[in-house]
Amino acid sequence: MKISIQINEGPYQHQASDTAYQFAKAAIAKGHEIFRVFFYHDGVDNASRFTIPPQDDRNVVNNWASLDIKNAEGEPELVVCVAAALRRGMLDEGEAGKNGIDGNNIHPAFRISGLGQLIEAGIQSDRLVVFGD
Amino acid sequence: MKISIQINEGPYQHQASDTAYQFAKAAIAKGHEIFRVFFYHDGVDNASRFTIPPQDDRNVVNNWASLDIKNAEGEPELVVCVAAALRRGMLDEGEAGKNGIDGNNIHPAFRISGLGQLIEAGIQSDRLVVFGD
Amino acid sequence: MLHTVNKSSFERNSLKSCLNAIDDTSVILLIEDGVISAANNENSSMLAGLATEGRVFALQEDVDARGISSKVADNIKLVDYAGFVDLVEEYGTTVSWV
Amino acid sequence: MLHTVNKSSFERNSLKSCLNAIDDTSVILLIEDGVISAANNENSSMLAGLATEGRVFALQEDVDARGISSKVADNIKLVDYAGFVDLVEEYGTTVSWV
Amino acid sequence: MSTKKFMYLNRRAPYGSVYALESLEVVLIAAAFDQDVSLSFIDDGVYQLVEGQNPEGIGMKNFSKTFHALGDYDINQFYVSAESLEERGLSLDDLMPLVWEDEDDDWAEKPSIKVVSNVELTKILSEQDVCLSF
Amino acid sequence: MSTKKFMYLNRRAPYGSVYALESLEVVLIAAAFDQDVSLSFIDDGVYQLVEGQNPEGIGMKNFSKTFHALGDYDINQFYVSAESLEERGLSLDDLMPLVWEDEDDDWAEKPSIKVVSNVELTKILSEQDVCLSF
Repeated sequence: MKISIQINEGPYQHQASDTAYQFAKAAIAKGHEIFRVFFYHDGVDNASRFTIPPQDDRNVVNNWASLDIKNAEGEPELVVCVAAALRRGMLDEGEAGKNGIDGNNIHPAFRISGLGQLIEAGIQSDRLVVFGD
Repeated sequence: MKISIQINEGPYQHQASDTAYQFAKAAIAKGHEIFRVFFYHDGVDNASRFTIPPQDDRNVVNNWASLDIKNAEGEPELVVCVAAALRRGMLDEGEAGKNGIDGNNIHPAFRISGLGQLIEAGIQSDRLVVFGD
Repeated sequence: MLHTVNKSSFERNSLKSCLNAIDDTSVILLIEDGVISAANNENSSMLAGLATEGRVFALQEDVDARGISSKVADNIKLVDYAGFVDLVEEYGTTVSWV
Repeated sequence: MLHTVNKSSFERNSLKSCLNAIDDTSVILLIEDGVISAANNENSSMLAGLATEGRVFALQEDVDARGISSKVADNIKLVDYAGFVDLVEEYGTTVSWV
Repeated sequence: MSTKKFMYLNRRAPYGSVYALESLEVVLIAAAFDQDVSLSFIDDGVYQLVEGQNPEGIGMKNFSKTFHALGDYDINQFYVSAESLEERGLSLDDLMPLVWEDEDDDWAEKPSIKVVSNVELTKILSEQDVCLSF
Repeated sequence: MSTKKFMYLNRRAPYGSVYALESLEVVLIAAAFDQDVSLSFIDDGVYQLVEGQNPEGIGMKNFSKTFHALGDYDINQFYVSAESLEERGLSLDDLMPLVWEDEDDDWAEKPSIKVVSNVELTKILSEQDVCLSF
């Protein structure tokens, strides 16, 4: 089955991202395909390569990266909503350049794109599951 | 009166930071002193210099910076909790260097420090007001 | 004491919890989505007694934002941000029911 | 349909809202703080009917995290993350009461 | 692409959190995808449609006006919970008069908002292929 | 520095959100400041003290064990709402047996947790100088 996931909250503050990760891992283990994980609202903060959790705690960002969710073209299907990301200070190189910011913080296992990717995930997938607060 | 503020949520997702800003502005206008604003939990995300809101929306980070809240030594008293910040990908130059990250995102109107600064704010201020979700 | 409540009493239990912990000399200020509890509705009885005693305030700006200024129950006092600051000064320790 | 509820019925209205919108063939899965509603407590009656029909599930890992496995009401079925995936597959559209 | 039934489930008041605004941003994009789009407003979500919102004092923009534009994009199925309105002392008269023009009926202007009971909402929800929660 | 009465108000269940953990992190720091520290646990906050928490399956660490260390730092005023416990089908027996040693009583081991009524909690709260909400 093709499953997509929407995540509405950032790492650590709420359990949403942790639960979604455990769910995605279990789905993959059962042979399902994770078509796309779409990070919306504060969920965009799950894509920060600056994240440094305490050594005895889980690393939510690396957990997602470790699932290695990509499409047939090899692009990451961990997709961060661009509108939500910009207002929350999540930038890739392209957006940083366009906006004259010296720096960027999106982890390379993720990519920034538009809200259409969420709708498309709903259309293309057999199931869409939302995790939030 | 000396007033300190604790902010538990990031910008845009929840109204907490907006309300705290309006409250702080009103307090200053009435002649009170804002001793310290302490950003905790997701509140640390209010300090990102990467934040790019839509042009017709408020800029929560710049709003805080515009209040120019400093102590007698000229240091910012917009204080970001270091423990909360690191696990959420908020870094100043020092923390980035210590952790081998090439980049940082703390706005210069803010500074990173420890939780003791929150307790100290409670001790030194006449009032401590908490804004959260 | 000043108790602030920033969530709707329909969505969360924070107003109820605040009412369990408020003493005879303290007041409540409704802010953010908390102002929904200032409107006349099925939950109005929760605050009616304290409102009659003049101990319930609501933030005007948040009431206006939500378009419910014509619905605010009698006896609930509206304050602006400056009034919020005055309440913090006047009533001592602030307890936030976040 | 599969309805997921991730908040305590003491804190939020999401379980109540879910129960207002569930049809005769759908099931509920309690996750995260939602598992608090799986324990025997003053709110147990909210789910008792559906649980008797075998239509209420709770995520074992979240129950264990909160130390309430001995408190879970009879007739509530425990599933692990793999079981969560199976429920999503079996019951069609998922509605999340976040 | 196939056509699916998409439900946008809105349960939160506007301004206190961003969910209402960012839900609307998705709906605007959804208009381009030629799917069958419904919006439901239950619990405090009904406040998103209240007329006369003025968030100037809290420093935010009044995004509620955008709801008026959705009719032009064939997004005209707004289901509002009757019980949620009643509990909150609100009625249809308190909501924005959202309309759309029916191409198949000589462009007659018709209301987009339907106040429905929880029983009706349950039925509508059960027919959806995808439900996005905000 | 002067001594003030600090109340840490805990109303959320652990693990579903970070508030419980990050509240505990503040309390640990507070121990160094020689203030009068109380903790209250009301509503779902009482679950923070339940014995036998095991978050291994959700991929988190069991921070509840840290509560045992607080007695050594003279943080021993844990007020738990009796009504909140009862509503949730819980009693003192379900909570971790937190203790401290009383220097003034030949280091006798005493319980840190006091189950109190909402009326008592109201009085304790009214005596505080600073209240930090989590």
